[in-house]
Amino acid sequence: ACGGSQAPGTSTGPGSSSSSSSSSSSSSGSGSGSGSAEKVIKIGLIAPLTGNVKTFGESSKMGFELALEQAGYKAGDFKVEAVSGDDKGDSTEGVNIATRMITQDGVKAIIGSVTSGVTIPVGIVANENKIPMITGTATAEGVTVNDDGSRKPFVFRACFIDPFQGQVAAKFALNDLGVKTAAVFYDKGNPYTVGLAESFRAEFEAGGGQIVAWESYSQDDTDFSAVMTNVAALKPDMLYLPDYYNKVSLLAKAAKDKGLDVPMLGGDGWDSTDLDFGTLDGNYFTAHYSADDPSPAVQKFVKDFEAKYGTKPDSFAALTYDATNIMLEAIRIAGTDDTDKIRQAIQDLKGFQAVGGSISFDEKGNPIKAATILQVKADKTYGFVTTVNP
Amino acid sequence: MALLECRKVSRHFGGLKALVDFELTLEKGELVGLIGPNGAGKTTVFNVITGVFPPTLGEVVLEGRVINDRKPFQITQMGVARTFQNIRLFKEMTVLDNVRAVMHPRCGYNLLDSFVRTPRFARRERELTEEAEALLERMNLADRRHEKAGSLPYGAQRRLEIARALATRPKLLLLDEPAAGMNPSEVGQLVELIRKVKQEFDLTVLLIEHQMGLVMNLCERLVVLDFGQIIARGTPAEIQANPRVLEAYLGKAVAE
Amino acid sequence: MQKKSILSFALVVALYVVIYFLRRAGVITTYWGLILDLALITTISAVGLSLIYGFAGQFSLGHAAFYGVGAYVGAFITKAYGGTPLNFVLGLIAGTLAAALIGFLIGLPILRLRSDYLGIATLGFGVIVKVLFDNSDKISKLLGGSMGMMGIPRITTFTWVFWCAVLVIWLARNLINSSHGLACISVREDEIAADIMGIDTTRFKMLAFTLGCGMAGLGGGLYAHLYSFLHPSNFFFLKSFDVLLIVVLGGLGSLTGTVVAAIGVVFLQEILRDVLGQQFLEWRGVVYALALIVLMILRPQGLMGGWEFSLDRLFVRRPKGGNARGAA
Amino acid sequence: MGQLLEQVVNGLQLGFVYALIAVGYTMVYGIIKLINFAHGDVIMVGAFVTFFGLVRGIPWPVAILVGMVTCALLGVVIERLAYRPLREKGAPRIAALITAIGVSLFIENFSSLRIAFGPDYRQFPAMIPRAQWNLFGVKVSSVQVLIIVSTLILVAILQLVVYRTKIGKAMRAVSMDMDAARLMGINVNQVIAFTFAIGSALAAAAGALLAAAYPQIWPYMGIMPGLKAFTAAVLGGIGSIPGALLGAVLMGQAEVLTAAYITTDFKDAVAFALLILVLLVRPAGLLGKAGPEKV
Amino acid sequence: MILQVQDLQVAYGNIQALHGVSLEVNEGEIVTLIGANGAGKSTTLRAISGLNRPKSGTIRFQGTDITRVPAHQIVAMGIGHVPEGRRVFPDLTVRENLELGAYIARPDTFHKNLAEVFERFPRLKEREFQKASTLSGGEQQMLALGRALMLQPKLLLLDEPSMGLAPRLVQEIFGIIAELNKRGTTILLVEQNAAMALSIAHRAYVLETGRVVLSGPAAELQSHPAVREAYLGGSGHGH
Ligand SMILES: Nc1ncnc2c1ncn2[C@@H]1O[C@H](COP(=O)(O)OP(=O)(O)OP(=O)(O)O)[C@@H](O)[C@H]1O
Ligand SMILES: Nc1ncnc2c1ncn2[C@@H]1O[C@H](COP(=O)(O)OP(=O)(O)OP(=O)(O)O)[C@@H](O)[C@H]1O
Ligand SMILES: CC(C)C[C@H](N)C(=O)O
Ligand SMILES: [Mg+2]
Ligand SMILES: [Mg+2]
Repeated sequence: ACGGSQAPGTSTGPGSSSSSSSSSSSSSGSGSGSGSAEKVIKIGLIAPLTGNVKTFGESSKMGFELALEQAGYKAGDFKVEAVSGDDKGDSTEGVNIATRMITQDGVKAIIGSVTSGVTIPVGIVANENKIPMITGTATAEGVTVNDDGSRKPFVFRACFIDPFQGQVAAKFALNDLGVKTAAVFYDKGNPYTVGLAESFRAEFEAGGGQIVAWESYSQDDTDFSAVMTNVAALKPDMLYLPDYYNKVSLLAKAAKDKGLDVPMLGGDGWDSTDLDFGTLDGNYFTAHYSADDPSPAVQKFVKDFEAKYGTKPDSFAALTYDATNIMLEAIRIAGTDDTDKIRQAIQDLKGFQAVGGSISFDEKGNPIKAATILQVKADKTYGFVTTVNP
Repeated sequence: MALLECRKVSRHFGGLKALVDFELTLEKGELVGLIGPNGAGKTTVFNVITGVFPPTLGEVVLEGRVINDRKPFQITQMGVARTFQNIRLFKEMTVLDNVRAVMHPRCGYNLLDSFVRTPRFARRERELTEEAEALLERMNLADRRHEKAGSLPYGAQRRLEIARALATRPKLLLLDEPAAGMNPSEVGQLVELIRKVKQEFDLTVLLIEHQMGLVMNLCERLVVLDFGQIIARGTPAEIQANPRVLEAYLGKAVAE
Repeated sequence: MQKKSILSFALVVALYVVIYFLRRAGVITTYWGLILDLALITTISAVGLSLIYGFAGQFSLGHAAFYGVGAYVGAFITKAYGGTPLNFVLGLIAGTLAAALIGFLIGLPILRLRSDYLGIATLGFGVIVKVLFDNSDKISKLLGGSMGMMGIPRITTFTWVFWCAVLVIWLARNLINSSHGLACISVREDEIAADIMGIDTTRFKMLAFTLGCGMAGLGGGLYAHLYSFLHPSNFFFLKSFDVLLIVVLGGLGSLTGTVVAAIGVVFLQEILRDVLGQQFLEWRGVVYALALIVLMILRPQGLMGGWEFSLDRLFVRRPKGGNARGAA
Repeated sequence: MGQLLEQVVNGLQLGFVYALIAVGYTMVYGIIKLINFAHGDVIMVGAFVTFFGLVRGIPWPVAILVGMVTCALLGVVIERLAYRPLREKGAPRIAALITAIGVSLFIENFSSLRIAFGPDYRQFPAMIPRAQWNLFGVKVSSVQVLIIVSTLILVAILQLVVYRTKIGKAMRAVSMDMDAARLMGINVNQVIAFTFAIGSALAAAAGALLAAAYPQIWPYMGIMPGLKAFTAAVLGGIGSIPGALLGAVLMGQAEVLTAAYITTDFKDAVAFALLILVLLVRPAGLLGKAGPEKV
Repeated sequence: MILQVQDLQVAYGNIQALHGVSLEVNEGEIVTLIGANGAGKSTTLRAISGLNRPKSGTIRFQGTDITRVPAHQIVAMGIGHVPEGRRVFPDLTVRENLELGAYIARPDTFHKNLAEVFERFPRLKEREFQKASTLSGGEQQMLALGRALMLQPKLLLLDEPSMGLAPRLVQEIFGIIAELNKRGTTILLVEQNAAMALSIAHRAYVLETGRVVLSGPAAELQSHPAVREAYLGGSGHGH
């Protein structure tokens, strides 16, 4: 009916907008082999740099910048220009900034965003505009696939998809901790924790365990006294707390307050210097890597990160660091800024050595990589327990 | 049939009996004054008649119909209009809009007409505006019609309250201290105005006032309240001579 | 009269054509075009609140909930039955009606409350609605619950947004400039006096509230089909404040002000990205907040006061002087 | 039964934290009819200041006191810079409300900057040794006792200040009629500043207790408790201190009992539904006096 | 001279209410300010007591310039103001209202002053612990007066003390004013009831649209034809 003008990205092809608006002189011509050092490619970071999840965004940005710095702002023949954009943790702003980067700033690759709620719509925009995108941390299934199960070919992620971690945790609980009953707490507004919780339950029950409490809460909750009182009465053998360090710390304290002194198990969200190490001393979580891992990728990352920022990296930083490196590598392999070729290069990566282990991508854009199990120590370190392959 | 009848109307506030067995019959065309000391229950009478709150006991009857449980706007639409002791204009609206707003119940078009601006809408709007302007002209407010009501001087605000009341096309007009805060010469003008308006609009008027000059001049008969009870009725002359009224209300020297 | 209307209409069409071609030609980039669309959608919703609060004086802090209802209902229809233009229109209408109906049903009991009490009650209603959105997957998997709703067809275009905004503004203007509108305003000014002067205050509060909520619903429907993803957090109670501050910033009782402020606030957030650059990006929220405070202190009556842009009478009518009393 | 009582105690813990926030809200509202949306953020600042004190090894009562003094100053500064100019211009009430929203956004965003508190979630150290007692079969923790006792003491002091002191009488006078209060020789600005100071100091104490109960702080931590506490104040009848206490306790019970016996998902919905129902029956809250307006 | 107002200009937003008002009050006098509605009488009083900030002009009280002094300090200097519409604190008791009247007084004088007020207004004593909002109009007016007297002001500004009162109370209030003055309080009285006001005042000013148009001894003005015509209801004007 009404032939309106462009919705975000519908009519702007990959090359067309940048050739008119981007300042880059070499934006077209895929393998034209002209001056080698002159070619510039812009990579955008989308993250919550303001708003109430700013802390996650900041960590991600650290990982992003460290990766670029280590690469000397180069990807193969390309000079890399970084653009960062703030999504405030809000999906509307995420779409706005993504549209801006793609159609106005001439960004050819996107790293981000951080939370699934923002990354899903950002991924849609990137995919429609044929701009490859890798998120470090958005774990929801819907990030890389549509509702109908079809793939968004341009969207990838560097983190586990949720189910894997849950399975690993469940197996660990049954086999290594030897527990029979578990209570599960999850944030029903956060696809990440839902995913982990559900896969844990499936695996745990399949292995003969019993879930005695299945409790949800929402992102704004800080008072868990009521549920913990109920759960304590059920006397579970363990708690599964697949949320980020902030919530987990509160949950763990509330549990101890109610006399629930049982093993706790969690996911990669625990990996942060702000975790309540004292309360969680001795408990376990599934992680992407262990800082003790002698692999050069890990050692380089941990050392450089501490040198640059003076703090230990958390999982947000590590994953976004990996995402950025994967993108840089793909650009190098593609040797062009033809976004479709870059996308293909990511998809075809085999055994890329990242902090999170050796990475390849499955047909849904999710990394196939191993999980590590770590134990929390009161002295703010983690003890390596084991590695589990998919 | 009387226009208005209050039959043994009482109103209590908690333990306070603000009005007790109040009886009043107003015939069409009368101009009656309601006087009494502060807190005697005069404004309460108005509030009960206009439905601000229902009487605790008794009945208010308008043209033969009991209106105890009607809402204020329904009673007004049945033909009772009033002014307020503490002026209650629509302050941020213009003088003209104050009058136009209360004409709404007889605007004669529906929402759809106003959305799509039908010819009927245009015609009625024009007619209503003309009517409102004529009314303002009548009340000496025409030249201020585009000013905000709140910025008018006090006296003009009192006149606007009367204009607004008239715009509802009342049969019965209730005036609560219309001359409060006016000086004697303004009061004189007000007396004339009330007389003329009553004539022109064929009104019955019940008014509350403390300025005896106005009351004695204007009213055909008076009802005197004290502590919620009627202590006297009669012509101005009778009331002025009533020792009980002198004692409770007027004091030694009756207003000059 | 007639001639003026035709002239206004011609101007609006001209505006549309100009923007349309500027966008086609790329002078207005895709990005700024998107922001413009968002600004107009925000305008639609804000005009709704302007009717409710600016004109009828009913303090509502639950506007985002109605916006959300429109968004979810509209999105559900196109997602479930396919994103055809017909379904889109049906979705918009259904979203609008649903928001209006819910507004009507909730308004019936709570519009009896006054000022801040009403505000808190509507805010509470907004919180309840968000809880429902969070659990909407229990009604239909398509709605996504707290995971968010994906896969909404992207159908909203500038043309849709523009003409819906024009329609809404036109309806609001016509309402305000009628006896019905005057009755609404009189309720804002003094509800008791209006009642005693023969105005059925309940009816007009309901009218403004229902219409205003419907407009929020329309805006929500357009939003859903522009951004193609919905999440309950988009309709968190703080989002209601965003609309409220637009209405106040524009000047209560001024449609012009509402429109200007809606567009201004949306653009300000984006322009700050340019102004602050990469380095000071994280100051965006700080600067925005400061701008808000300073603006309010400098212009407590709002940008436009009670002033209204009008073609018919190009003279400036500025009825607001100093306001009568302090904050007491 | 024991478990129900324990849940009730959980609810009291939550309710009493709300109460302390709510009285601050209600005081400011009572005097200038402003919903001071920045109040929740003052809570956050109070919690952070206390936190910095605690990690530097300052004894907890002193740390809280420092937080209270800091926030009292903050409250006065906010009042002076953001609200007083509006009052002196005779601005409409809503302008102050929007400014309050602006102030709230400002504090949140500014605090999130690295040069201020930073955006991180921080673990709040335990102020008092964790202990648990069995009172008539109900488990009660030391933190719960701390919260309930300190709230009761602070609210009692406040009630005394408002109803038994000269400045309290001045506060009530200002709340009823600012101009008339001026004519009594009351320095209205000073009284309002004092009110903000007290309200903000209480907010700081509430922030510290909130953090003691739910030991984590971050720049946006004040939003939800602030909103809930204001709602509690409305529920109890805004402007009334006992009302705020009552409303807060009810709100805490509504949330906790819903979470315990229905589902956590609906605890906010139930709490706000309760509010709406109460307002429909008592439009000015439980202890608020509406009184038909005199015409 | 206790009070001297010179060329006072006051505006509310864009509306200028006073266009240069000058007036003087001598120690021990009753001076009355009369004028039509909206002439600016209340505005003048509000400017004197510091409630409204003048655009220009000066106000001197006992020789001190108080033009820009905040209201609460002006009260402390000895100017009491009974505002238009009484403005008692509705939710406070009669006694609390009176206590607030003595807010800045020396505590040791409180009981003496309270006793004096109760002596002058026995009705207030009867209603000492009743909320002010439950008083009748006349009682509220007495309370407003009593509240202002708690400070023993040197100059008392009275804004339409007779408004809305029953005739009997009007007489009573005027009696009180005259008596206060006899006991030494200087009074600046604004009244609509010009006849009454002129009958107790020493001197008078007539205000029209923000300007002083006439002034002189009260007795003189009482017989001034313009005043008779405009403010005393003439004698037999027939419209
Ligand atoms: N809504 C109400 N709630 C409680 N008491 C009320 C209410 N309305 C009036 N009253 C009380 O009822 C009594 C009569 O009041 P009313 O206003 O009718 O007096 P009035 O005769 O109009 O006095 P005035 O001449 O001073 O206006 C007073 O004691 C008043 O305080
Ligand atoms: N708060 C206000 N805002 C705007 N204009 C005002 C305000 N107060 C008074 N005015 C205007 O200032 C002028 C003088 O008012 P003022 O109240 O001083 O008159 P007055 O002589 O006391 O009249 P009255 O006899 O009605 O009390 C009037 O035109 C009035 O409309
Ligand atoms: C910051 C976290 C809440 C991000 C989470 N992994 C997500 O997918 O949303
Ligand atoms: Mg009365
Ligand atoms: Mg006056």
